[in-house]
Amino acid sequence: MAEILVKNGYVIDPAQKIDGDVADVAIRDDKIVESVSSGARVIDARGKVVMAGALDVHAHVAGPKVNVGRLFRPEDKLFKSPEAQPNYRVEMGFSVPSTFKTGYDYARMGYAFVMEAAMPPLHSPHVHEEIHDTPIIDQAALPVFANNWFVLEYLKKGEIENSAAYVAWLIRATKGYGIKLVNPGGTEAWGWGLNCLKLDDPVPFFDVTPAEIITGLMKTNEYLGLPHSIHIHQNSLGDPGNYTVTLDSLKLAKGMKAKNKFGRTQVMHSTHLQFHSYGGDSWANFESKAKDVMNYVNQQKNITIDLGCVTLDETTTMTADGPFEHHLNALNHLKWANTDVELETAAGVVPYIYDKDIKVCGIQWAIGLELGLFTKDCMRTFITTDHPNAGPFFRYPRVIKWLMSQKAREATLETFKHRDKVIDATEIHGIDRELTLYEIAQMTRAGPAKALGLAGMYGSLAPGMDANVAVFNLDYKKMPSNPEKIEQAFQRALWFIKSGEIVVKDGEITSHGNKRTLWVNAKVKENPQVVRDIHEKFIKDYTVNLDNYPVRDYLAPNPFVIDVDVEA
Amino acid sequence: MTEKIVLNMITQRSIEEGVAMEKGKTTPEYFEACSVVEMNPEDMKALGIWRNTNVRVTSEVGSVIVKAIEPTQYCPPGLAHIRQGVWANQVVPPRTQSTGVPQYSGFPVTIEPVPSEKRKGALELVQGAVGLWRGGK
Amino acid sequence: MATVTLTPYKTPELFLECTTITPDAFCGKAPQEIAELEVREGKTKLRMGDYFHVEGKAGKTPEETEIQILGDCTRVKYIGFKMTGGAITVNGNADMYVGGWMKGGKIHVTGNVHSFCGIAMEGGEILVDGKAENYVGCAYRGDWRGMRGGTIRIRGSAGNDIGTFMLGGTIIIEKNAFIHVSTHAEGGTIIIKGNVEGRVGGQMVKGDIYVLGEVQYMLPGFQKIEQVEKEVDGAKVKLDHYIGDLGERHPKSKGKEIYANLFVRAT
Amino acid sequence: MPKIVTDVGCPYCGASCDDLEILVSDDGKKILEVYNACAIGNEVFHHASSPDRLKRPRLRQPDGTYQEISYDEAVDYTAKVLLKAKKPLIYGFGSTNCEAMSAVGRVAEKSGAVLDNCASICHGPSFLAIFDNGYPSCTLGEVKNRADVVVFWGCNPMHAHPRHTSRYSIFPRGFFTEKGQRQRKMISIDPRETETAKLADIHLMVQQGHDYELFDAFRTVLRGHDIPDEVAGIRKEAILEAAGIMKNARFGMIFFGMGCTHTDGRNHNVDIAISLTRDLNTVAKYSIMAMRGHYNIAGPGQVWSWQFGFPYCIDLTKGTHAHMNPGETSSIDLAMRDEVDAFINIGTDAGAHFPIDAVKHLRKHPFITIDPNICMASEISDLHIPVAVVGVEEAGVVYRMDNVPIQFKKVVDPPEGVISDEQLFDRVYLRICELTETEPTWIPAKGHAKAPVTAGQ
Repeated sequence: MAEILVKNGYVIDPAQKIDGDVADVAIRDDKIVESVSSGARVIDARGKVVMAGALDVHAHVAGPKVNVGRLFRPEDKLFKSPEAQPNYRVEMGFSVPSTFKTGYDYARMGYAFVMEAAMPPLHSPHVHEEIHDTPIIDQAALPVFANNWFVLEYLKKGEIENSAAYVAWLIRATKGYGIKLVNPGGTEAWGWGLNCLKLDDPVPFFDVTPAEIITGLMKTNEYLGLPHSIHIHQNSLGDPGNYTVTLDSLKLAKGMKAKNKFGRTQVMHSTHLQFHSYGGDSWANFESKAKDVMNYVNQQKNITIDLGCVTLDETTTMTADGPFEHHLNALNHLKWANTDVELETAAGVVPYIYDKDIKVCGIQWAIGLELGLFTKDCMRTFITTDHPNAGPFFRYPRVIKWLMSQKAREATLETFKHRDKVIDATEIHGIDRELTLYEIAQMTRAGPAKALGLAGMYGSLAPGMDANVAVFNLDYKKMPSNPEKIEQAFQRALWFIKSGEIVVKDGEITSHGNKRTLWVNAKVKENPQVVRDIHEKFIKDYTVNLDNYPVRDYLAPNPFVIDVDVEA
Repeated sequence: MTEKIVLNMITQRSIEEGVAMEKGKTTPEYFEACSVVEMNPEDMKALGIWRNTNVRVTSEVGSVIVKAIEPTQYCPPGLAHIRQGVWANQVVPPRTQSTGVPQYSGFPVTIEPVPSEKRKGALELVQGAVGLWRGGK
Repeated sequence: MATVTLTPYKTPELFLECTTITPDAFCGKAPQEIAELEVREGKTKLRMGDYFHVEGKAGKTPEETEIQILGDCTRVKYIGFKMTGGAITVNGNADMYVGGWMKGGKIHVTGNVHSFCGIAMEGGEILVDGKAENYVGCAYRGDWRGMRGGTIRIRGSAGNDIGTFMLGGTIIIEKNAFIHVSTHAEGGTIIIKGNVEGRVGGQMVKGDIYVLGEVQYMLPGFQKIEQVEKEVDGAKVKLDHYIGDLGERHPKSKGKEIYANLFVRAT
Repeated sequence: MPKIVTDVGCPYCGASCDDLEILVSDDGKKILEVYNACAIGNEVFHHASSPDRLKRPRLRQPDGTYQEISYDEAVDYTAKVLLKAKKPLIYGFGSTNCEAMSAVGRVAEKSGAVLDNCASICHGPSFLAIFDNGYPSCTLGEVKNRADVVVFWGCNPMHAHPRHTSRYSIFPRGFFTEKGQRQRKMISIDPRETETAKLADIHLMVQQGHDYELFDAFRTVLRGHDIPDEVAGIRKEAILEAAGIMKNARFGMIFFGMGCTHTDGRNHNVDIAISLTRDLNTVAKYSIMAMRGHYNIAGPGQVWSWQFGFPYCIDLTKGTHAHMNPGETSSIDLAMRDEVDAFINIGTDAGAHFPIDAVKHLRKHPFITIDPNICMASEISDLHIPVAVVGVEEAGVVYRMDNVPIQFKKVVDPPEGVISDEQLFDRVYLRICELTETEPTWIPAKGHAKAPVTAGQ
């Protein structure tokens, strides 16, 4: 029995409405408890901030397209990889780090859980192989559905029960977590080099619209009562003027009620909203529509969002939105990888430089932060960079710095070549809101835990929760006047205890910890038609046999399975 | 009759080689599948040989004795093909153009008839090259 | 300028990786300190002094420091790695990455160099009296930002991939080159004084190539537009002017496409 | 009663067919029949159950003969060779599972080795091209279901990937291609009239070594410019005709092979093929794919990319980070330059497939072969360690040529006492830790699945 007592820190735990109280956090084995014996190991957190382990609701960290990003960018490694810690694995890569660096860097920032945001079902064994090789952090993965032939056919006919039976089967088969939508219908259209940019653009051949796919999968999700809601990357990503499409999609959630036993209240999670909050009709008059979008998000309580903040780095974009990457490639002419996945999805990968001297990049930077600063509910607004699309995940501390400090935002604005144009096209310059540590903890801990249906284990320091505790070098009573200190503090935790084990001390990795793979075991009543459809499609259209398709148990050797049963 | 002919050599896969390789590299099947050079009948004529004549193939790095056969897949005049494997690699230049890959295809070779010489076995060639060949088993 | 001499006294069993043979690493150091600089042979860490006698005096800054290597460096990699100023002379051959990622200063190799000479170079001068292997003035694998500035002059011949992904600067090969000159280039100038087998300017977007000998196989994407007379490396020559690669994308300026230029000695 | 094992993966070529059916003897030890496989795949299974399989490692004696030793002794020998060398090279991996590739990553990192795979002498240039230009590709099912134009450039699947054309690329009927072959136009570009070329609607017999010029001609034509009357031995009219077919595709596919990567220009032949694919995507949907040779040669490219960021030619001698630059850190270059001082050959046969000069250079130093069978490399090694045959006696994940992971099954047990590649590398790793007196660092290993627990809600 291992006991740890994190003593006298400033505890920030929005789930318990604790904001900076000096308190102890007691740990026994892998759980937080009321108290521990006098023999417990004591960690002195006096004058430091103590938070629960953080959750990343959306990052591309494992799987085929992430690995394409690694494979095809040797230059992302050259002179850009840190030296390995002695006796730990080498840590290669900048914008698309190796699995080891991914696990280590998240742990160094005090993250306990990361959601892989897009798992192509056919490639799910690959995703799990990578998750296996990512140390320390708990992970889950969202299989993609919005361009899947089964789903398109069921939803075209409005067959929610069949859709649910298929979705449940696929989540089980892939050891997945929930329902991801990427460019609904548009990615299937990309199979022919086309796209669906509006919600009523019919998908070629399948004759179903993005709006029908979104609504149908939302109903499917609530029919199944999954821990997470649908998680959507909307149509028309990255296009000037796309905020109207964004609002139209968000409105599809109107009146929908969350039905689940996990305490989740949203029915739609709209991801990397920065890429979907664009005004103007060309790059020339490109402008922020963050305010319009957030006004809507603020009033409609059954949606959650994450930011997708641009960090002004050279990075690698990657998405199941195949046509978008093709389009991006036509703009920057850098190398372009694409993988269309039979019957299911696609993916594109293109390097991208968010250059502070380019006006559009500056505006994108502002939009991401504006979304966070215009929010009225930090429990529904989460910090992401859509890693690595708008920037690498290890820039979260920098994003936090910008959100917490107007001074830091202004200092960055000052470095822009087109500062004035960026100011004209955005509202960032006038915003004096500075988020508090409490709000940051909502956006990175309590909020995402609730949205993922995991508030019973993560995101809080209440007794009974998983023992994920981070100590940061920040004095709650005397926050540093230099915003850089905020970034430094969140970059490297003083201590991070993951599942009861000390995995980080003074910002360095001290253990490979105990990692877990979370997946949802969704069960529905046997549906003979869907069973028949699955068999038939595997015989006729797939190139892999059905028997070899589901992820075998040994590939996820540390499972944490969440059972979901749909009563007949 | 010319004594020698210069051809452009490629070494590629073939199903005969694949099947024989999986049987084993010390089998007679592998020997027969891979110790051959395929060349256009016109080139054979120019060299003054009939098919199934042993020839010595010499490149910038070495030579090997193989049997000249008529191509199982059409090979234009000027081009010769030894199926990938032990015999081909006696003459493949290891230069890589700094890419890592040897010049497996597209290198000049000289071919001359040696009807009375025997082809060597795979083991003899490879073990012989590193001083381990102890004569037949 | 203060001069440090390195005299190799031992041949490494494998290859030495000497990223520290630069005026930047030497400046401000006494010979004993220079002898302590780390070099690598495979996974073993060694001292500079384990392979070289170090004598003389380094300057205070890289610019004031000259390195004379009195002997052969056939098995020494990375001479002049990332150097920003000063000078290096190798009296003999040098292995891979001579002047790699170099920003300034001068390197003179009296013998031959192996591949990747001047890789991703940004400035300075490299002079090789002998020949070069492949990838002179190229980009690192996967990088679209190749050589950006400076000058490389190879008095002998060179192999394939000269100036791949070149963006700026000048490469002069005084004898023949093999294949792939300025592939993917978007700038810079390459002068080949001898012959080239082929693949000159393939996938090239912008930039200039001069071939004063013959191109054995012209790419179909290059079209002759005129004959011109130009001064090339100090000599006036009559040249056929081709534009290309017409198969590749090209930027537009004032509605007109800007092509890469290939000048070949007029026959 | 003999039993049939279904949905078995074929451990031969990059088509990685997973629909084989194997008839196994009563006792589950012998393979009796192999169904659905091509001639080569058939041979792989039968060879695996041949009675002359080696069961113990063999160490070469001073007199040149081999003597059997225990696995423990072999593990110790291998660990010591790796530790003693200044720059050991571990090469191969065309024919093993990803579990072994992951296990060797740990060994190579710990021992400071160079890690390379068969792509180094095969599709390595394709990686170089992908680094430079990307890879617009797709899974093979996309070809089966959508492709109406298929180009085979410098590859000959009828010989190298015998079931490729029937499962994926020419003959199969798919969702949007109900008429199968009749709905597809096929173009072959090859200096020989191969069996594949014979199947094609158009065969362009390109002058060997001049593919780059022909690609450039296609690109030039597609941008509306004129080309010379003949390029690379092909008449302009034939080029225009083929370009017209390519342009009129709804879904076009370009497969390429060693014909591109083994000759002059290497990577740039593939590089410009990728450029052509990008161009064609402005007028139709196009994908391109390397015809990878072995059933899991795409595997190390995947596993090592997520572990080290590079697919091959990975120099781990620095200990603190990995370095890759083919031409320098590639096996053949390392061998020819005498830049390595120990060699481990695993899951391939460098003895047969390296140019003989490279073999001679490598043989100057300790030389170890890990392979189920007797091969050329095993017969010149200092140590030969036999292992289980993956896909027959050992399950595991493999990556098909389109990078789709396939979970291969085990069909029969290996000969008694014979261990898997993964087990071998894990034992070598532990031995290295013992010898260096360091703690092993594991990430919870596969195969130790705990019983699922349920969220307490």
